[in-house]
Amino acid sequence: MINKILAAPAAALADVRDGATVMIGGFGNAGMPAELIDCLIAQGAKDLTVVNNNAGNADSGLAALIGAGRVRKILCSFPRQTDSWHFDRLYRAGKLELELVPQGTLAERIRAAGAGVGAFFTPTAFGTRLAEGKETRHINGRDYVLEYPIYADYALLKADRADRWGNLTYRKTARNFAPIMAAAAKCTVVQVRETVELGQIDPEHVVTPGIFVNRVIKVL
Amino acid sequence: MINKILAAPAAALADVRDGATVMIGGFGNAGMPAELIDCLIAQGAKDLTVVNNNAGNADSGLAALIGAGRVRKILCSFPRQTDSWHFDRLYRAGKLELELVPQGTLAERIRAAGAGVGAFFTPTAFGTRLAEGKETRHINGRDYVLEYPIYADYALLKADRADRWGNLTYRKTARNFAPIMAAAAKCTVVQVRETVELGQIDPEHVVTPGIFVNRVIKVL
Amino acid sequence: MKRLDRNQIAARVARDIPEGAYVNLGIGLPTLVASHLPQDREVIIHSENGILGLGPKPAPGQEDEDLIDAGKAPATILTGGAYFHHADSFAMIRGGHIDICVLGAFQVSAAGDIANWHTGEADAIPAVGGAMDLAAGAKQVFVTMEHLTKQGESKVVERCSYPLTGLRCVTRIYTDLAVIDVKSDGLHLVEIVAEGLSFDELQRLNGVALKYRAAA
Amino acid sequence: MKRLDRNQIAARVARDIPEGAYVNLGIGLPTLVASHLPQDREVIIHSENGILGLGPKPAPGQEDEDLIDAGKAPATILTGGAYFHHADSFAMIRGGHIDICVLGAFQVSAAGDIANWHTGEADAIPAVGGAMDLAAGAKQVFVTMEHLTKQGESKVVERCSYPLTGLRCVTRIYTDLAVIDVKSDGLHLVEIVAEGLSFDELQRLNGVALKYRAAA
Repeated sequence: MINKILAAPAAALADVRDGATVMIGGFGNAGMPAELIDCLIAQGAKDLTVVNNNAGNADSGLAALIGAGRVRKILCSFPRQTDSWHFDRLYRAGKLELELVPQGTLAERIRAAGAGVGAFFTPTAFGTRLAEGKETRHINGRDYVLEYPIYADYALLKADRADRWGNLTYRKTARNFAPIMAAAAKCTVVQVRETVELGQIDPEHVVTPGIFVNRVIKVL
Repeated sequence: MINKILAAPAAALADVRDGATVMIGGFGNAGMPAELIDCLIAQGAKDLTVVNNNAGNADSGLAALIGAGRVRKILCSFPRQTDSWHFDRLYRAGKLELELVPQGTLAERIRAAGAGVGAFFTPTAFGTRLAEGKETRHINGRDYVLEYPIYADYALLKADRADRWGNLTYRKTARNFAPIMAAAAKCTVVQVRETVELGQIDPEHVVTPGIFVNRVIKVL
Repeated sequence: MKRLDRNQIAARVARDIPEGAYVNLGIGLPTLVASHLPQDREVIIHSENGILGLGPKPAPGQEDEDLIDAGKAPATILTGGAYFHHADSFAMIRGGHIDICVLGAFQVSAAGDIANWHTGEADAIPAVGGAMDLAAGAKQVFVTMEHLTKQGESKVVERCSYPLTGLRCVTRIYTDLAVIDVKSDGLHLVEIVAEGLSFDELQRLNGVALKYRAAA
Repeated sequence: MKRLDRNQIAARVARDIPEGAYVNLGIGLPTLVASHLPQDREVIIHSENGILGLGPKPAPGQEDEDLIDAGKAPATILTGGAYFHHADSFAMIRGGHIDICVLGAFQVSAAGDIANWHTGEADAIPAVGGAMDLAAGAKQVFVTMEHLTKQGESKVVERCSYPLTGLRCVTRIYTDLAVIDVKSDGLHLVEIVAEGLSFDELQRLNGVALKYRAAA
């Protein structure tokens, strides 16, 4: 019997190795998998490359992971916030590499990884500093920049409900990057508010099918 | 007040011009917008380019449109079926141009049009006859073919429920190409089984948001 | 001369947003536009983080941490709204489905280039968010800004000196002094909005040449 | 020599599909694999037209025109299944999320090339469906076919003479005579399945050289 629901949260991330690329869901705090990030901090992996829209807020979650010195590089669209002091400090000290990616390009690059697209031409950022050095092309009257997929070893996500096959639903704007990150990572680990019996999620309402999910943890 | 629900089906397609590109939803008969196709036949536009997974079955729907000689070119993945005689006859007579596209490439090209992607590299069909003459590239250890978006003037779709903002849900595998075609066409026309009050579709369960829908017709 | 305040600029923008439009409002002044839309006009607001039909701020105590807007402030959703993921959300933007986006800016050029994401200072931590996607993707890009810097220099310029967000994308500029259309042949004054400001004085302040055809 | 029949080939494939696998079954013989999976083994079948958790054929009278499989036959969905649209469905395929796909073929080459979509006849109306996507995208591509043509020629060949569906993608071949792995150094016999067939005779029929290491 397939059962992706794990009993012990620690087991969910035991195999994360130093140098891994980890996608972390969430837009600000909505959809941020706080408990899984705490697990990752406790687990100890370092030299991580993190993919998230932001670079952490205040002292918990992603900010705590960054503050603990575990992150070598971050790919995000909006690192600078009023309470991104851990990021700011390490970035200014040259201890944290930043790859700044426009938000839609970030989303599409993640989607491309999960969808088997090798590269794509996007109009976003053409002619700007963020396209410097990138291949461009004029297609059908418009200028485009070539962008590549972002693959990950792990995706750490927060969803609302899951069944034992790993089918997921989300709550409101906590959905954000989770469905595309689930598909882009080799191992997708999800914390959920509620686990339900198979069949409790209507097949029409599944947002992330279990094919993209490896491990589920219920967080109380 | 926004109200995309039209009273008279004929009005839904009155402005289709000769030479238009028309996407038609459906995979076989599931999701095939039979009544809208009948409207299009009655409306009279010709020299159409049609995008559908197939090339019509038996004598109704898309097959009838083809049989009536209205289609100049068809983009599809699987034209040949036991009952595709209208297509077969016109194709063999040299009166119907065929662009054969692998099913996943067809879907991704339609998706690219709606998503503002100028072109993309796909591994599908590399080294085969269907990639002849196309640009290829070796990326990260793998070979890819460059493919371009398929844009349309109209999308004719069948959905299950719609509200006056054009939010849509589908039934089972009748969903197929409809959500991506809705986004790829300049004017998306949808026939539905049921129209409902705004708010009757849970925001979590909307499959095609109304932003992609222009006109809705209830078909009894 | 009496300049418009931020709410008056937002109200002036709101006047130009038609019934049924799909609109994305940037953070700051653009966000104010929502509260100036007429009650009887249905406009559907898109939020990059996955909402169509963004509603007003929630009442105190009604906040939901899973329901926020693109500025990460507590939000609501209107009846008829929809949730979706980030790739779908930016497909809407990049694919040209947003009728109007309203952005703030440091500078706008006569060609419609916009600079709004980076001051160009060497030690600044850069952050771009969805600005470049909106600039490149929306059918119309409206810019709201004060017309002049604190030093009195025009933010409407021949060429932007700040790093660009997007090229040739701005269609209309709303400032505390004027409303200006960006067209292929240059800048066209639509309306002077500051009371007591003459065309000649606006032209002097604006720097870049303004075309103007008085209503017949 | 007693060759396997179609159901026996399907049953042999089914043995190799592990619990929890995500599997796509092509039209024809591959479809038969589903009915040979052990009842106690959960395998999730993907259908290109937007199903994960494809179930058995519906009982007569229970057909639903909105619920069909990739072969357009009436279908059912298992408890725990999901529906999705075509771009998402082929993202699963192209993105390497399908563990195993089972395809029929006209020919398979020693390098793992597969030809299964076109006879190469000049006047044939071509049709490809999802075959090229599956060949390019699935983690493992299993091929089922009769080993020999009606003329007695091997369908396992040095180089395919029919138009290709995909290059270097087949991982295992199941025929009425044998199970053969395709590896970087050539073809490896896994098992002779036809009763009374010797390795030497199989080698002669197969044409292309087969490696074989008997179990220790």
